[in-house]
Amino acid sequence: MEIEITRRSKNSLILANPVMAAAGVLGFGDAYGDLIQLEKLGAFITSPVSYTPRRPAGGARVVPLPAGTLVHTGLPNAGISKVLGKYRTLWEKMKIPVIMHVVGTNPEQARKCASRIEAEHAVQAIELGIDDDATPEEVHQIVGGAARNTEKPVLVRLPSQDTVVLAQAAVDAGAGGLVACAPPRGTARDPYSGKLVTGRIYGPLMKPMMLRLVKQLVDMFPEVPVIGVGGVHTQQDARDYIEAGARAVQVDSVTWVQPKTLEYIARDLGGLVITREQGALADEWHPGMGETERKAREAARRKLDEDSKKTPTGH
Amino acid sequence: MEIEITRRSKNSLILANPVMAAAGVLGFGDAYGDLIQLEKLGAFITSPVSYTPRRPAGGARVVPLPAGTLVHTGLPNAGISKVLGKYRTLWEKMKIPVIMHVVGTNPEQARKCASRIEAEHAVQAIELGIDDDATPEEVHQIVGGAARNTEKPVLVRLPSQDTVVLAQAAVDAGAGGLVACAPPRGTARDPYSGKLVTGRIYGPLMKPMMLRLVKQLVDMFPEVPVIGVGGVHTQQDARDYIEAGARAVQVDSVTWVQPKTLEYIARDLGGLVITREQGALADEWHPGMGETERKAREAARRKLDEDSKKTPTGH
Amino acid sequence: MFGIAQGALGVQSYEELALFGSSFSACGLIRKYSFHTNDEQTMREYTGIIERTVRLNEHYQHLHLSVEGLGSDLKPGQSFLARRMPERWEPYLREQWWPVDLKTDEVVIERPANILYEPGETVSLLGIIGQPYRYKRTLRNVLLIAYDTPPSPLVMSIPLLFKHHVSVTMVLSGAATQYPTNRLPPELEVIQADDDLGWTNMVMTVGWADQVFVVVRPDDEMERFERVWKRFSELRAGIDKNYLFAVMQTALPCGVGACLACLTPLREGEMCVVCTQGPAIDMTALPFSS
Amino acid sequence: MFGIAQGALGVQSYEELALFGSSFSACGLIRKYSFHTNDEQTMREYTGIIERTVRLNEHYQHLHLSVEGLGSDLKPGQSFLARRMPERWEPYLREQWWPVDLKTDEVVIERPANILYEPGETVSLLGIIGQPYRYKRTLRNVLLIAYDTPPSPLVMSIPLLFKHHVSVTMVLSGAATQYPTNRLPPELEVIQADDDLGWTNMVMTVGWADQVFVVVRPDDEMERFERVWKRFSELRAGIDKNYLFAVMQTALPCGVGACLACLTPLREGEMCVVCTQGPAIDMTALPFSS
Ligand SMILES: Cc1cc2nc3c(=O)[nH]c(=O)nc-3n(C[C@H](O)[C@H](O)[C@H](O)COP(=O)(O)OP(=O)(O)OC[C@H]3O[C@@H](n4cnc5c(N)ncnc54)[C@H](O)[C@@H]3O)c2cc1C
Ligand SMILES: Cc1cc2nc3c(=O)[nH]c(=O)nc-3n(C[C@H](O)[C@H](O)[C@H](O)COP(=O)(O)OP(=O)(O)OC[C@H]3O[C@@H](n4cnc5c(N)ncnc54)[C@H](O)[C@@H]3O)c2cc1C
Ligand SMILES: Cc1cc2nc3c(=O)[nH]c(=O)nc-3n(C[C@H](O)[C@H](O)[C@H](O)COP(=O)(O)O)c2cc1C
Ligand SMILES: Cc1cc2nc3c(=O)[nH]c(=O)nc-3n(C[C@H](O)[C@H](O)[C@H](O)COP(=O)(O)O)c2cc1C
Ligand code: FES
Ligand code: FES
Repeated sequence: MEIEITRRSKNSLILANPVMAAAGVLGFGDAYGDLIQLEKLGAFITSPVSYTPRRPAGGARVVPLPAGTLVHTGLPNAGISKVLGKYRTLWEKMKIPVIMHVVGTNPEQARKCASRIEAEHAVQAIELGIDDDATPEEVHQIVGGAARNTEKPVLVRLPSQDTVVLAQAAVDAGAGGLVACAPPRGTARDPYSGKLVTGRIYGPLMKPMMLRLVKQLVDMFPEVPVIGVGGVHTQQDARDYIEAGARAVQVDSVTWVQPKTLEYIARDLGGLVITREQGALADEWHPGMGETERKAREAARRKLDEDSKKTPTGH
Repeated sequence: MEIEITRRSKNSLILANPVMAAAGVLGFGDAYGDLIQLEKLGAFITSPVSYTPRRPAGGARVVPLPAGTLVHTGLPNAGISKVLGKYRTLWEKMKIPVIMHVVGTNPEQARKCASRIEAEHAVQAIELGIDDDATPEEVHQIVGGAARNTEKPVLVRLPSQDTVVLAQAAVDAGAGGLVACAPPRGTARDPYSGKLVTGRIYGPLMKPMMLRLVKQLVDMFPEVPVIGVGGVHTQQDARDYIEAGARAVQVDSVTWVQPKTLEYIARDLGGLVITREQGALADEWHPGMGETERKAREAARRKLDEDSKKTPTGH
Repeated sequence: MFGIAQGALGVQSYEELALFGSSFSACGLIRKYSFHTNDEQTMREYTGIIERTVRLNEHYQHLHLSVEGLGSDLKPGQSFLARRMPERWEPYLREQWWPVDLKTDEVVIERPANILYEPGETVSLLGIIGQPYRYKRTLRNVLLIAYDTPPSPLVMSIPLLFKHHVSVTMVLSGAATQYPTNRLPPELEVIQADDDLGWTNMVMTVGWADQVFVVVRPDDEMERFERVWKRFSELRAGIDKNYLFAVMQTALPCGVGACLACLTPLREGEMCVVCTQGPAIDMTALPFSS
Repeated sequence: MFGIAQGALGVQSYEELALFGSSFSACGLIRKYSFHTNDEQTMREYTGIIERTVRLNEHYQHLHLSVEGLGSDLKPGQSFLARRMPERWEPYLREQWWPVDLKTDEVVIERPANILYEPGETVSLLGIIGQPYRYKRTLRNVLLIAYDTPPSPLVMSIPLLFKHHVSVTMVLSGAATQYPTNRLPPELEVIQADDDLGWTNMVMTVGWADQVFVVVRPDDEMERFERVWKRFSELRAGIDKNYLFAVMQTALPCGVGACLACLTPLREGEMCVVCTQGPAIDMTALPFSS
């Protein structure tokens, strides 16, 4: 499988699998250890990195929601130099392309990060995260600045507000691909502290909105690869994005909830045909995987059998 | 309680309660019968009405989602004349203001509907529903056309995309108030037919997004009343909108799921202090209400007691 | 034993519909263009307590619910929109629960076996949803067909029909053959059809029936009903009104005629609000292309 | 009886931390600015089966989970991120489950009594989360404090401490007084404090303790820990390092150090990843205003 996820160029990025985790989901690459085998994914996208260090946001940063969650981190990171110093070796050893997610709130910083990445063998592409309140002019400036300072492809992750308008600006400024969309921002009341918290919303209900936007972008920019992201929780969700015309898919918060889901999705969209029942995936894919499902099924069956013994059969 | 939900004018709309149901939730006023006492609400908003009749959308129109649902009706209605003919008497007898929701996709039809409503004693205000793909110019034309043809206040219900830009156009064109927002559009796969269906997304996860937008609008247009709508499922959700600066709140899909929730919220925000446990609401408010909750509690208690007898107490 | 009120046959008979309008009305008691018939019965929220769960086979179970205040007003064709307590938002909308047996203040509901319900659990029931099936006064033979879906919406009518000396045949096709028929009255003739709604003696069964009620898998109801319609058209010279009924299982967000998501277009610009006027629609009124 | 591996006291002793960095490290084994310590132990997904549920009182219950492959590696301070099966999205994120007792391949979890768990249910457990509490080698007296929250994160340490002849006092304040202490070892001294963390003989209890571990209601952890800090500052001339520990119950979306939502700033620009380096943080490192 060869999937070109950026516009044709000498550095265009070609993946062997259309599935990756969204920026911030896997950290900088060592967090999940053996729980997720990164080389099964199409690419590794780093947590957001800025030119200068950023501290975490204060106060409550996680609010539980019905079938979802609000998370606000403040994009803490040590700054691009420190991050590269610490993780370069790990990334060089990775068997899949590394895409660095760069916080795209400041043209100057984005430009400097691009120059820095241009010189880094460990990183193959940039994903620029665009601020929700950015204007088309700002997007043009930020994306253009980054694109002019590196020959590596610059993917642009769009906010879910004004997506189409901002996509036009990004494409005009040289975006190598579009990532649609960042989780929408929202405000929710933290049930513990009673305070209103602003952050990003994650959950399966995000998918229908994002799927519709992806379709719009694909129709509008037939020549620009679009990566779909938002609310992917199952293989079918991922396939829906592909069917809508996305070249690839990013999986986000379900990875936190059920880490192995990410691998299941990658395996499925990577073209591995499921020939046996789900429990059998374990052996083919990742030792230990499928355990829980198999046991859950066994337990459920045991329980049903016991229940049927308990319940009277007479009418 | 007196809440002015439209800009100050000789016809400005003053409600006794800040809670209503969103357009389409209660139908044309007779659907819920005794299940919901409409006079406890601030106003009654009709299902969407167009100048000419509209047929329902074809195919699957309801897709279940995790903690939510997608609904696509196609805004079926018999056309404003027939609707008025059928429901005028019912609306005249209502003890609360009637706001007619007018499909605002066509300037000509919106203008004609406004003229028609101007002459109707049964209807006190218009809520214009703006299409998701409308441009600011279109919004200006549609809202302006309607506002010039009636002295009754014209509320404008904004889509959740490009909300701020479209709000500016609506305000400039004479909107008497803003309703934020219409449920976002999305695309989801119908699990029964396997087909992709486009429609509107309802569910509690919509609230954080809409709450944030309401706050933005309130800050931007301090002189224009804003009505908050989206994902209200509890009294606290409604209060959050008020705290964000909304003058009033519309409750939507939870009404279908649990009709009495609408009354609970109206009661709560209407200033009635809860002095006893929830089950006691029944008597004060609506005969029969609270039954289910009380029984649920009793059953749960009974169950726990039984369980504790069953489970061994030794360690 | 059924506690169905007298008059379910007869009083609600189909012929009476003519009283309500000059035009042919296929769906409930509506006249042309009149959306509403909710005045018929008051919609209520009932509290059900699951007293017993009985597993029928690996696919189906029965929930025995005690429902205070329900009385015995429920008739075949009618259902509830149910919501389990305590409040969870998944599933979000209420589910349509089909009763298969009724005693005073107790109702038996048919549900998939893979959902865990617990005795003692409380359920909120919005109802009563829909109109009773309307039988011909002269009814002698009824055919019930379940096509790739459990026959649950039809089951409650069986003992009632036998009580009125109507003979009943049930045809199960496709996935419906998983249905445990051993619990149905022994007088019932059960035909296991092939997957495409064919069975031996089809011409005879169809010819002999005075009325036919059909449920199909709700994945693409209209297409499936059209397939049924075509099958019947091949077998009979012409299909009369008041003979072949589509029992609709359209998704019902509100169940009371408010949201209009269940509005179904009929022939000649007519409309049917499935939740208040369904579930049974005369197939001659459905806008099939053929 | 506890099956905790030898070395939980001693090998993991706090003094050893100096080996890992020149600067003072308050949180896990980190050096300044180094985010990660996940190499310490492999994160796994375990399958737990609820074998038994025991209701302690109207507020609390114990779940007895058999967990294959868990062995006896779990130490006081460590926990799981749990998710009940089958898959539902409410609650969406995994919940932090605190073990209060451990045998080989069986673990006892403390949960609120108002959630229904069923014997036979399967639970997915992501773990092991966090670092064990680090006790002083010279430990004689330990004070455990639960302030408006159940003491669950502290309970597992009690028998272990007694086994090492450390005497243990537990202070329950506010909502924590609902906790059923009758199941705790009889040697444990339990003090029911007032709602604002006051009790008689406070000066003595605090002075006598060699180490103190505090859990607070997670509504506003930092403010509450600061209140505890102030109380202790009033009672002691100065608070030394390695004496007073905040046991954090920060929300943990991923539990493995990936999402950085649990990153907590310390003094002097240091950071603590609560999921991998917590739950215990030396309060002298917390950036209180006072
Ligand atoms: C843990 C994590 C998980 C992620 N998961 C996903 C995912 O699942 N899917 C996906 O598509 N993307 C994901 N990303 C990328 C992500 O969605 C956004 O780029 C990022 O999360 C922005 O939202 P925020 O609320 O976290 O940060 P925010 O802090 O809200 O965003 C930054 C903005 O806040 C202000 N700000 C806050 N703190 C500071 C500070 N210390 N210094 C300066 N300015 C500050 C700035 O003005 C800036 O504009 C993730 C990122 C992280 C860190
Ligand atoms: C049942 C119902 C419930 C509602 N609930 C809420 C609510 O909870 N909260 C709230 O804020 N608002 C509510 N509204 C208002 C509502 O959200 C929107 O105004 C409306 O639902 C638009 O979305 P739709 O998917 O239903 O219709 P759509 O059909 O998607 O919208 C109309 C568009 O579709 C096309 N179209 C489709 N069918 C036809 C046709 N027959 N003739 C011509 N054009 C057609 C037109 O091009 C038009 O632009 C509700 C409306 C209804 C009818
Ligand atoms: C949120 C945050 C995370 C950090 N993470 C790391 C890290 O992983 N590795 C590292 O070497 N430094 C890390 N640092 C340290 C910064 O690089 C530190 O602030 C910088 O070295 C000090 O220089 P300054 O004077 O520019 O702030 C982090 C800082 C912050 C604020
Ligand atoms: C979705 C829909 C709903 C309708 N509901 C009503 C109604 O409630 N009452 C009514 O009198 N007519 C109703 N009508 C009928 C229309 O008014 C009908 O189409 C019109 O009278 C015929 O005139 P026309 O030639 O303009 O279509 C409805 C029509 C449609 C398409
Ligand atoms: S289900 Fe809402 S109108 Fe029928
Ligand atoms: S919970 Fe995700 S980093 Fe700690």
